[in-house]
Amino acid sequence: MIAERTKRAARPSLYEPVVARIRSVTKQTDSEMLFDIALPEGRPLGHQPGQFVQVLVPGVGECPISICTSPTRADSFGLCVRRVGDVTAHLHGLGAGDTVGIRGPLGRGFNLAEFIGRDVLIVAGGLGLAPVRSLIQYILDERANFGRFSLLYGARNPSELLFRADLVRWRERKDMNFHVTVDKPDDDWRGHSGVVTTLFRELPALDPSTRVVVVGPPVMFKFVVLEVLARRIPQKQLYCSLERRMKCGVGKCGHCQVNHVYVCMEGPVFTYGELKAIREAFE
Amino acid sequence: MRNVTIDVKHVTRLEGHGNLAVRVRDGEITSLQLAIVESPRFFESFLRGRMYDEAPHITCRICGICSVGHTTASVKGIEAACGIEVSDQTILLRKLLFFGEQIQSHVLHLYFLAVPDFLGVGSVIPLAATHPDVVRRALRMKKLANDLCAAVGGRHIHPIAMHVGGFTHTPSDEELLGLKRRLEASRADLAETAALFKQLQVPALLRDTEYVALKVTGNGEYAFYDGEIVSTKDPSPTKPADYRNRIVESVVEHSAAKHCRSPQSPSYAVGALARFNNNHGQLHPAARNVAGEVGLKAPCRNPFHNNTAQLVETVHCIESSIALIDTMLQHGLKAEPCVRPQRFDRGVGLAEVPRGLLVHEYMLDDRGRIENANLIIPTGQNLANIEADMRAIVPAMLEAGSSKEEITLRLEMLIRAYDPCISCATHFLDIEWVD
Amino acid sequence: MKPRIAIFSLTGCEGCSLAILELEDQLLAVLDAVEIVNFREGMTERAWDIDIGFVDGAVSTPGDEAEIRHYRESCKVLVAIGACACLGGINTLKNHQLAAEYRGYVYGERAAWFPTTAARPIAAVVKVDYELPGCPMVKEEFLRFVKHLLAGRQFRLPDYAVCVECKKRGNPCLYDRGVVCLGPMTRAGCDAICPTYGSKCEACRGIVSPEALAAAALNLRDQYHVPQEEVLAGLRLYGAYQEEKLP
Amino acid sequence: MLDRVVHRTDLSALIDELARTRRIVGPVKHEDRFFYEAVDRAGRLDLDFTYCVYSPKAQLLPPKETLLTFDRTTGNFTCHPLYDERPTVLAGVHPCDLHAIKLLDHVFGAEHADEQYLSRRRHMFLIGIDCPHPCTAGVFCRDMHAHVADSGFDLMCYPLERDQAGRTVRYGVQVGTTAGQEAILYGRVGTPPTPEAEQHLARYQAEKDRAFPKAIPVDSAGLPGLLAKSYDSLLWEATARRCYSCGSCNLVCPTCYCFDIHDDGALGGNGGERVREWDGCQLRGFAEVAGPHNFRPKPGSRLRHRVFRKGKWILERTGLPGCVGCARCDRACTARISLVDMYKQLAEEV
Ligand SMILES: Cc1cc2nc3c(=O)[nH]c(=O)nc-3n(C[C@H](O)[C@H](O)[C@H](O)COP(=O)(O)OP(=O)(O)OC[C@H]3O[C@@H](n4cnc5c(N)ncnc54)[C@H](O)[C@@H]3O)c2cc1C
Ligand code: SF4
Ligand code: SF4
Ligand code: SF4
Repeated sequence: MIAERTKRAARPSLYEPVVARIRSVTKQTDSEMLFDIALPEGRPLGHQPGQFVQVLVPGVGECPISICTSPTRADSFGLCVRRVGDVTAHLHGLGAGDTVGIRGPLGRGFNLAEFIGRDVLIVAGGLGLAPVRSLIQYILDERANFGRFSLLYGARNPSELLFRADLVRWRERKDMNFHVTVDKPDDDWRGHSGVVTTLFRELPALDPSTRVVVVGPPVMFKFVVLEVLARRIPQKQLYCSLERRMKCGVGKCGHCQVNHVYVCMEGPVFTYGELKAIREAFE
Repeated sequence: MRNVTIDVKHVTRLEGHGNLAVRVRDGEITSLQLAIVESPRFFESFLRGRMYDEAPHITCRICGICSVGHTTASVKGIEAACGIEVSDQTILLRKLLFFGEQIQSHVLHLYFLAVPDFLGVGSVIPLAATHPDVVRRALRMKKLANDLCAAVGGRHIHPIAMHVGGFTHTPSDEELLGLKRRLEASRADLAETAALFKQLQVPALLRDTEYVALKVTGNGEYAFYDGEIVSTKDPSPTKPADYRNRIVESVVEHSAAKHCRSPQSPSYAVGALARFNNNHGQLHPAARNVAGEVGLKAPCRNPFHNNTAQLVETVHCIESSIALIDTMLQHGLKAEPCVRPQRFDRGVGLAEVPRGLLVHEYMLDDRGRIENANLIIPTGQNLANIEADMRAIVPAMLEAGSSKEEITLRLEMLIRAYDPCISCATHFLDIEWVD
Repeated sequence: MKPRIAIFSLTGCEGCSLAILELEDQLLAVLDAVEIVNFREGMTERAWDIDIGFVDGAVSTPGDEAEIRHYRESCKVLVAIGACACLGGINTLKNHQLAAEYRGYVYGERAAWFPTTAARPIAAVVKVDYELPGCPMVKEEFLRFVKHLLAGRQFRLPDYAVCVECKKRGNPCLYDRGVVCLGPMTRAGCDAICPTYGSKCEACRGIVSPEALAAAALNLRDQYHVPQEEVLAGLRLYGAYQEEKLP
Repeated sequence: MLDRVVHRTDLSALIDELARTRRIVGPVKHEDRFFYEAVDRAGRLDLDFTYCVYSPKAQLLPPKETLLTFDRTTGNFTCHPLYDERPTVLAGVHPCDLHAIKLLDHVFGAEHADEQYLSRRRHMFLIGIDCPHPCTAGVFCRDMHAHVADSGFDLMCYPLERDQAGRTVRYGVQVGTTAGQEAILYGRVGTPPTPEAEQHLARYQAEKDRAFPKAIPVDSAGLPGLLAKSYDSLLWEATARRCYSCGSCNLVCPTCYCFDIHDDGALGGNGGERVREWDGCQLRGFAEVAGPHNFRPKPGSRLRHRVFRKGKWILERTGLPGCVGCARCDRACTARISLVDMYKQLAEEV
């Protein structure tokens, strides 16, 4: 395209992805697939729970996807991708053995130091379970380092539940307090129904030092925050994850800027206290 | 074979839509029509009320292939109506743009629309597989012509930079030099094209025809941009403003389209062959050489040789473009503001566009709005003549025992030889097909 | 299997079909990637089992209407190409005159011999899957469209104004010379070709957004003192006129 | 402090000398406007230019560039980044634009360094030209403290003396980098500064100080405070009624660096490229994501976003002003929406 003379520079381009191989693809729902991806030579990704990567399908484009596995697990990492547009649709067309480009890990994940030694409550709605799954796995893998651990998960209907194998395992665990609900149950659904806030009834009283994570669609977010604040949890202990358009993923292209912050740099994880200063986040 | 019925709906490889219908009963042609089914466009109507300087932009939308030609005739007509004298530089640029279109259109017609007939295929597309070098050469020549138009006018289809009174853009010296080099290199392609056409069997048809074209009298150049109306039957020149003395638009019983005749003939022909027949002496020597090589001699009355004349004109246009660019480089081009109108009145603009003589006539009101417009398109002028040719071909071929398919193909080839640009048709009638 | 392509023309100058042939450099690659099965202007063969049909020209006669319905039935994907097919184009100028007047002017007493209707974009008659506007269609955009389709990517028109392309090309702005250009309210994709060649944008690719049109109405009147009828005349040229959307 | 005094022909000779191994880019006049353009010799430049319609941003962050090419074979692919490392001398940069380049350097050089930008930047030799008076009406560079620059250049030229035609004939040159130092020494141009020349410069600077008026009610340090109080002003929505969302203000701005990245695959075959192109926060789709959901759907909120970025957020994030007061945005806006006007109105509101 450009007639300019170009050559390779000594330093690598930040836009050059690592070519990574898909090890397996598992269908989650009609619109979500779980990808297990390995970097060359089994190199670890070196991420923190809550961070994301930029996934490139060459010829189609790139998009940000949260890492949905814990760094404590295996020599690969997971991405749970919902099919909404070009890149995600093409990702869904790929299979084991295919390659994608990976840039990352990017962004600021959960500040684990803040969580260690405390009670943790995670509330996830819909696809929001994907970004927090890395934290869930981390806590379960390092269970002794955390206090009481509760997880509330809501989906619109049973067919939209993600990570079903996990759900079964989590339910069986004695060291966590796990509840799941669906807004619209079908005939086979035996579990809880109703919006996710109704699960708060199942929770024991929260210790004021509890770290709370809320990730899900905006409406759900608002009502869950009300429940949490009503239980006198300080705003700086309440965590959430923002989604915005992203191109570079490293604070340059400007797309993810919300007021003074770049979601890709200061986020995607924010405390509710931080978020309140970002007025546009609520507009 | 005494009874023949030929119906071709939407003759292909034409600009625009045309239907062909021939009825022969007991060896006599009972009806023969080339009907234009192109939707009526009403350009002359909707020009009314628009500002004078919009006319070129509106009328170039009459036809995608000859949009430069329409723009040229239109700016000339409007300028005549406004008392505008454009600069020498503007005229140079216009001519270069005009040559670009002439080359583009002729190459398109020769290679994409005519050659497939001669090589017995339905289109240029299979040629990409069987004759890739031919197709590549055609594309190369077309692209050169396109780039020539783009450098001067911004683009070939509906040029941008050409306005009433001048240009809003001038090509750079680098662009001109680059084009000149490519034009010179294209001589090889021209030679190959001539060689190809020498091999092709051109059907014979001789019929006494009047050929009408513009002519620049004296030692002037081969007429495209300038000139007065002459013909092979009446060589005395007629000024553009008096075009109605030479072109009589009339309604013909059997056809729903307006036909044209001249004071001398019930039908006449315009186009490359008409120009060649009237102006061959003013061709560039290289073009005359090629005419000699392919055996085209004036006066030539075989309409199938219109293609050959196009080839000869392509050579002329390439050589003339090189000369024009030299002049431009010598004098240097500079940005000039467009010349403003002096008055608003009546004006006629004529140009020899690829398919022949084009007439744009405008009447402006005192605020510069268009009150009346009359546009006469080459294809409209040729229609009556095409039909006359067909009336000569059919009996002769029947006599020779040709099949219906052969006759149909020959008639289609004839229509395509005239390169009719039916979408140009500003006032053809849309007729319901009656069997 | 290569997609089977057709190119059709209704009321228009066929410049858009011609623009496809003007892809010269890429034409062979396009012909390699698709199979053209119906293109009256360029070939004799005709087929009616079509994956993607491109149509230039507006619907302006009952005959056009029948044709476009037939095309719609024959094509899996129908693409309007050019201002005429997308906006009605220059043909719509007649819509602003009385039918009796424009017909009589050209055809006199015989006006009644042929039928004509208001010129309309083809989407006014049948469902259109994609539009590639412009007068003529932008051949580079056509190529981008074909590439997207072949790669299974969704094609989107630029949703920003011509000024963006003007800026990227580093053009001097015509407003700076006192020329009122329609670029700020017109959908980009033409690479700002008109301003690049010193001519004002005439909105042949249509209005980019209702907000831009509203802003134009305010700005041209208050900042540039252009009379409303002149703004309308400008927007009518290629059918970008959208009376109902003007504030 | 001056390092050298050169005649205008010396400066040309110096540029031509530099150009033996570099391209030359600088202001060229077209009709009555100046544009940065590549030329073959310094003589084609007009270093007495007023302002360039477009900022030098395009020389460092081109409107469109290929970041990577890729090659796809079944189930596998490889990527090759591309860099533009052509040595270039960018001659004729006013102080405001030098400040803007500093900001770009900071943004692209910070954490996650952008090698495509930096490699171009590293190969660029910058010759600043100081402005004795505002280049045109409406600028507010003084308020943004960007009308003078004491760094960010290889060489800085102060136009000390003019001839009758108004052309600068003598420049006082200040060296900013070792590359600048080497160029001066190697080129052996001009003469060492005399005390007289230093006095000349002092006089020049005093005159310049008087020539640049205050144009907005606050300066760059006061803007964040003013804007903080104006987040909910109705001015944004009111002004934005005229806004076309055409993005011209973004694209001409020397400190607007937002971009889009997209893929362009080849027709047939497995090749293709990832392309970076200018983008702008005023464009409607800037914050739109799949869904489709637009995080900034209203022209008013986009306008506010731009002004806050320019006046507050960039400064707070980087410590460098996000706007240098060149007023290119004001001039480019065909709706005549003006930062200067908005700042004045906001100051009246509070
Ligand atoms: C930090 C972060 C984490 C995410 N994690 C996940 C995840 O774990 N699973 C998942 O399914 N989705 C996730 N998303 C959303 C996902 O990035 C979008 O669904 C995806 O970009 C859509 O791209 P597309 O090409 O398929 O859609 P298109 O609509 O074709 O997108 C066009 C372009 O717009 C941009 N874009 C569109 N939507 C978004 C969006 N929501 N966010 C950012 N850019 C967008 C992209 O650049 C994309 O290339 C995340 C987004 C962010 C910002
Ligand atoms: S010339 Fe027209 S399209 Fe270009 S920037 Fe100016 S207003 Fe916009
Ligand atoms: S915001 Fe306007 S004044 Fe400030 S640097 Fe950008 S273009 Fe110049
Ligand atoms: S240049 Fe003016 S009209 Fe265009 S986006 Fe900027 S403020 Fe709006």
